[in-house]
Amino acid sequence: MHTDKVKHDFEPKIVALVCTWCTYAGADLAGTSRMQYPPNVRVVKFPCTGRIDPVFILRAFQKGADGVLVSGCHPGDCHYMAGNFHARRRFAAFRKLLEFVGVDLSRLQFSWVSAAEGGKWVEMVTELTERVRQLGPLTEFRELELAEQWSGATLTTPELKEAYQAI
Amino acid sequence: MTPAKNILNYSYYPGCSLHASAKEYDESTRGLFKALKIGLHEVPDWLCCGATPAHNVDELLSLSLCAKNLELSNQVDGDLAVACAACFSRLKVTQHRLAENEEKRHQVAYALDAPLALDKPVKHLLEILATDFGLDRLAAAVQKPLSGLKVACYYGCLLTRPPDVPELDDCEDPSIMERVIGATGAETVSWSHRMECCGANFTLSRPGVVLKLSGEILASAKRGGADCIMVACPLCHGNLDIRQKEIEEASGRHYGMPVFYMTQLLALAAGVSTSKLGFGSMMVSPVSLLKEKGLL
Amino acid sequence: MKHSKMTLSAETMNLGFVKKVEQLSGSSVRRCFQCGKCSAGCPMRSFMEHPPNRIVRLLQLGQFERVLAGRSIWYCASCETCTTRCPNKVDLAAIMDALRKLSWDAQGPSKESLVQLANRLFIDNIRTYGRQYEMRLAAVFNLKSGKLLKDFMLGPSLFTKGKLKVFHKKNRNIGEIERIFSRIEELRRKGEAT
Amino acid sequence: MSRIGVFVCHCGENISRTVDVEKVAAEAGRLFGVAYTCDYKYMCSDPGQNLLKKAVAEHKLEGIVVAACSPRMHEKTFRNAAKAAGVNPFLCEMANIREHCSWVHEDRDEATAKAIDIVTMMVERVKRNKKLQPITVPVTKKALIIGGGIAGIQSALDIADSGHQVVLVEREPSIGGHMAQLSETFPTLDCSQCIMTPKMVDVVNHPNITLHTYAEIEAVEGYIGNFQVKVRKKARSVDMAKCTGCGVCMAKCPQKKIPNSFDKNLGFRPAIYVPFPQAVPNTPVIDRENCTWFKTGKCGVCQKVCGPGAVDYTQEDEIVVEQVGAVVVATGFQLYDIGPKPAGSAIEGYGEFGYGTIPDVIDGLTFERLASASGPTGGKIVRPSDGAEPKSVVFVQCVGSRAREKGISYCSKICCMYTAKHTMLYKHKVHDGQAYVFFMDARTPGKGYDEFWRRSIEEEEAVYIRGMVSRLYQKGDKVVVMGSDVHIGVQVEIEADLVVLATAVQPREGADTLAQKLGISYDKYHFYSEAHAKLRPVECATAGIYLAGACQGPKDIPDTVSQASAAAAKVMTLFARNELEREPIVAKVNERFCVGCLACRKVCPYGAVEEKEIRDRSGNLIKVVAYVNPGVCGGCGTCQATCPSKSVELDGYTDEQIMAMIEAL
Ligand SMILES: Cc1cc2nc3c(=O)[nH]c(=O)nc-3n(C[C@H](O)[C@H](O)[C@H](O)COP(=O)(O)OP(=O)(O)OC[C@H]3O[C@@H](n4cnc5c(N)ncnc54)[C@H](O)[C@@H]3O)c2cc1C
Ligand SMILES: Cc1cc2nc3c(=O)[nH]c(=O)nc-3n(C[C@H](O)[C@H](O)[C@H](O)COP(=O)(O)OP(=O)(O)OC[C@H]3O[C@@H](n4cnc5c(N)ncnc54)[C@H](O)[C@@H]3O)c2cc1C
Ligand code: SF4
Ligand code: SF4
Ligand code: SF4
Ligand code: SF4
Ligand code: SF4
Ligand code: SF4
Ligand code: SF4
Ligand code: SF4
Repeated sequence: MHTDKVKHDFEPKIVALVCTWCTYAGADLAGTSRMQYPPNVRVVKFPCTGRIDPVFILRAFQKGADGVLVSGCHPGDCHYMAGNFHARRRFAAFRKLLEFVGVDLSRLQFSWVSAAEGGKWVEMVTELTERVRQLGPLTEFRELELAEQWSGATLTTPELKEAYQAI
Repeated sequence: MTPAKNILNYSYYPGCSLHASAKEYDESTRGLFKALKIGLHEVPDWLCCGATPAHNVDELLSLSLCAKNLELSNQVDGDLAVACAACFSRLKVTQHRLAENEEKRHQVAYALDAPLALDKPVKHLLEILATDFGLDRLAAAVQKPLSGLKVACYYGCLLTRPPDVPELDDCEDPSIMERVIGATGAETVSWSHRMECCGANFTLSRPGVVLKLSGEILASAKRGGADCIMVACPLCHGNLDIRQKEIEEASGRHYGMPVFYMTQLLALAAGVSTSKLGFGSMMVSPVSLLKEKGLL
Repeated sequence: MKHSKMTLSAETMNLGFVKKVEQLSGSSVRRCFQCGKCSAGCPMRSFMEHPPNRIVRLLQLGQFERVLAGRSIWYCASCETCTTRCPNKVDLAAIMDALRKLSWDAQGPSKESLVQLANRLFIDNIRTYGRQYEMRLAAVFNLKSGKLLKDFMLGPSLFTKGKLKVFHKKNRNIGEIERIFSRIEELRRKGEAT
Repeated sequence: MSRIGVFVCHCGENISRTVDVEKVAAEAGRLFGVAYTCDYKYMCSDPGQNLLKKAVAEHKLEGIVVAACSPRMHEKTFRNAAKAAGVNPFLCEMANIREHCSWVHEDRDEATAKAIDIVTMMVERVKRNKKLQPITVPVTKKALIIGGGIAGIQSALDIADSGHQVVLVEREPSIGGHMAQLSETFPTLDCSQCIMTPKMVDVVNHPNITLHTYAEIEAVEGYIGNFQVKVRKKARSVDMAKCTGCGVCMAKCPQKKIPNSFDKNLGFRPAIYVPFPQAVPNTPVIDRENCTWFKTGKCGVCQKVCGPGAVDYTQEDEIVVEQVGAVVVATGFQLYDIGPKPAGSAIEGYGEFGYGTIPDVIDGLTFERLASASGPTGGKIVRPSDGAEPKSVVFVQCVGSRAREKGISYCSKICCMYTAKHTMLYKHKVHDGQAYVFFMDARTPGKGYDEFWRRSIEEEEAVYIRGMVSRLYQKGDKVVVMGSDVHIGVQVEIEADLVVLATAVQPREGADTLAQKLGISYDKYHFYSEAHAKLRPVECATAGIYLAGACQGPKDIPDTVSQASAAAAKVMTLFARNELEREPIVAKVNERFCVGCLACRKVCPYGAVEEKEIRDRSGNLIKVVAYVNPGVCGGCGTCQATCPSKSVELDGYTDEQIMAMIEAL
């Protein structure tokens, strides 16, 4: 897979929060298969998506990430049986909050990439990078202090409050 | 100079059709074998093998008729050469069945009132040409290469089936016809209906069946890009050639597909005079095709 | 009959008939596991009311009336496709032969008279002439089947192409042929052959 | 921590072709806390490792980052090297600049920049890594086996033969399970009793096996290597130590007409009984519900006739406590009782088959008892209604199984085979009989299995009819079977003398309660769940608990025995060590902050979270907090992400470490 070397004005920073058993291994496979993808992604490894606290996502956006990818094992394949299931529930609630604080949800991608899906990893990263490139840098959010946004005090609707409780 | 001796010699069982509707098969076979210096000596007073109707309703009769013919063939030296695929199949099946079934062996021996003499090897002409004579020699004997002629080789159902009986070639994916005619430089096409049944059995009683089945075969050969069809059985020939016009009328499609006996084409390539090849007897005339290819 | 209820019991299953078919055909019917491959490739399937696999199935259940009642067995072209491809070496073509024989003997209740007529004439021809004379076969068939015009168009052109012989040589083995026929009949009379 | 060494690997040219390794090393050197950097051709080679060790010594390094291949490749290598050099292995991390960088990018500048970022993230992480010590837990080398069918017996013998102690707990008065009830077994048709009874005897004679029959699990506590199990030994009313097994009591007991459930109620037994003559142990029990003494206070015959004075009406249930290190669950299956729908059941009934009302409609196990030489009829196949020999027998497969809308969607796996076997056993015993089988598919995927099935058709002349039976009804002394042959497309009707239903295999009654005691999971049918369907098929997700036999899913004997031996092997692997050592990636609760909401307990897939009471010195309860049992915790971190007060942390993946990586961007 050869991407044309176009120099872009804006190179987004993508942070990938991945589980070690499936997606990290899938990204390794992309490497051993010598697939090519944009170099914008930085990988943070977790034992399980169950360990991924939504706060990490906020922090990443705040500290300069323009896009975040969260990826783990397919449902039913979790090395720890149910970690990814809990993660899924947590993230579903989290998306609402994220939208509330003003992050364009297309900057955040959840997906499943198994240890055998090197190709899917490449697709995910390429697509997200491209999408975020179109959206431009995420500036608004960066200046805000995490605590301000994250006290829960500003949540207006019961729905959002419930979501906040759930994560 | 001593007269050239035959390289090989065979006893010959032409079968009923070759003396009637398939006389061009008989003529071209004799012409070809003569040109190749293969001796062919007809078994005197052979009988009908019973073909499909006999075994259809009376296996014992069918076995007895074939056993009788095998016995008669011993009057002439050499393996038994058979041209008709149906006769070939019946004779082989008889050898096979009787070898494995003691009860039937007794019954047939009784019917013939003689000890059975079934051992003479029965060979289809294709086998003789491809194996005994050999493809190299066959290629060497070519005087008029058939290059440019696109041939669809049609095996029909009986030449290779059932599995361990004729032992002519792989029973589901044979290539012996292609190999033999390929030796003349002809181009063989690959097509889907090489081994589908033409409906031979129903020529008389249910022509509608024939029109349907043989029609599909012609259509397939056409799809495969063939100029003509080559057969090794008079029954197939009857359905594909003689009934071709009817098929065209019934289906509203034009084929104009000459149907050759394999020996007609081989003899043509071996330089046998075209007057001896019975092209005139074919219902779909091959003349314009052969002229177009520079073979006439 | 085809759709009527089937009652199975030792009495209603004519397993003796099945044994006879197995004996005549030299093929087991029990081996069939109803995969349907025979019917899948049968060129005559669309002409049959019982596809080949169902014929075997009916035999397994000893339902010979149902088998013989239909015209299916007479529409089998003996192409051997089924036998060749059966994963269990069920020799259906031979089973079809056996069924036709048994139906023929029973002056079967078959609906298919034309095929039977053609077969009969063919065999008569052998008995009389020792060989097949297509001209005569066709002529008599047309006469007997009442289809006078059938192949009328074909006849003359075949004739002019020299494909139909009107005269034929007497076969010196003709006496032997007759003896073969009668010895077979004798065997059957004595019950030593089916 | 401020003395970190960064080692950048070329991997021959695999990395250095696209990544400027020297620049990476130089940039890393600028990072705060990095005391040493270098680059080397092959870090994993011996010279590479030596270089690392030497650098640690020379530069007094306290943390290590190896920028090389994936940690999945060489993390162990370098952590061992670190350990050898005197650095805690968990202070050594790998920066993956090969799989995640040099191999997936072409542009040298971009790849180099990315590699620098990756190294920076790992340096920031390592600064916050803590020294972790492998966790060790002691192992009690004694196994508990629950269930004494062929599965439990096989596991028990294997473990006992390896020299370890085994406690086998069986609910019934005798071990043996279903296999003891079978007549002959597919695919070889060898007599079940003949191969089973020697094994049963081996169990009772084995010096390493303690057998508790007529006993149940009361409670289980603890974790891998350290379980405490309470076993309730039900009152037998017979002193096992005194009883000689002479059988006089059974012969004299006036209660003779109690249906024998071992024989599927085809025969009778007294109130003091052993379920079958070859029972192990061969000590009777008194069925108190049916014993005259217990009902009326009169009788006492057995006690009077018992020479050794073993009968003891005053015996009470006894609780035995066993300490074990591993548990094998082997509680087997039962056949679905296919009558009308039981009240409150999630599974529909099968009233259309008349099972329970028509006496000559029986299930497969009943047929086994009829065919068994040691069964109530001595192996003669007769109809329960009138004792006549059935001349036509209809077998119906897939009864209850594979009927999603009726409640069971799975295939019971063994019934195709045992039905084929039944047709054979029947034909062997009733030569002029005719067997018919209604089936939907023949599922015979075992070694020699399909051949076995075909034999029943081709040689034993069973008539197989593809199609489900619609209804059965009594007509005179016959059972009318209304079916259809879907190959022909006609209805089929058979008047049968006997109908045998191949009913669904289900887990044992009470499988769920036992699972709850053990803390293992089960599916919606109550079959126990294995940790991984393919790669850990005999382990439970709960460490130290293993599965064997039909309690995990329908299984025939070969499969059951393989699984039982596999479970035994797992137990022996565990027992090969005195202590368990595991990666210290486990969660720890900060008790000061924990509010005791136990949200973590709900999400923990391993059941590792327990309640812990915090008391002051005088024993007053201060609060309840969560406690993570390090022996059980799998290290997934779900609790940490869930905890609202952030009071639980996964070692090795603390918030601090991860935030540091994110902030290093
Ligand atoms: C009709 C029929 C015919 C069969 N024929 C064959 C055959 O021919 N060949 C073949 O390979 N397989 C056959 N099988 C399958 C075979 O019976 C099983 O594979 C085998 O019995 C499974 O053994 P198991 O030990 O897992 O279960 P089981 O035999 O059910 O044993 C389980 C044991 O655990 C005990 N138990 C249950 N719950 C508890 C508890 N809570 N506490 C303590 N103990 C408990 C039970 O009392 C029992 O003793 C047949 C099955 C049936 C129904
Ligand atoms: C198309 C297909 C799909 C499948 N899908 C699934 C599925 O979805 N789920 C599932 O559970 N199972 C599936 N299976 C089955 C699965 O592949 C097998 O169960 C499994 O691979 C068997 O493992 P094995 O180790 O016994 O044999 P193998 O995988 O064959 O391994 C045997 C090894 O031994 C080596 N070897 C052989 N002979 C020698 C020798 N003489 N000396 C030294 N080494 C030797 C071979 O090179 C090989 O590495 C599938 C199988 C196929 C064919
Ligand atoms: S192919 Fe053979 S096995 Fe299959 S249905 Fe036909 S006869 Fe039966
Ligand atoms: S032999 Fe008869 S039944 Fe068999 S495939 Fe041919 S036509 Fe059909
Ligand atoms: S440590 Fe990894 S990257 Fe370095 S040489 Fe070894 S395999 Fe290659
Ligand atoms: S309880 Fe007494 S009488 Fe009964 S078997 Fe034991 S020893 Fe014999
Ligand atoms: S006391 Fe009970 S068990 Fe004993 S003999 Fe009397 S009825 Fe039987
Ligand atoms: S094993 Fe056979 S009879 Fe049993 S449920 Fe499965 S398919 Fe039905
Ligand atoms: S979730 Fe947190 S606060 Fe609640 S019990 Fe668990 S550790 Fe304590
Ligand atoms: S880390 Fe996972 S396994 Fe360990 S206690 Fe927390 S949730 Fe349970």
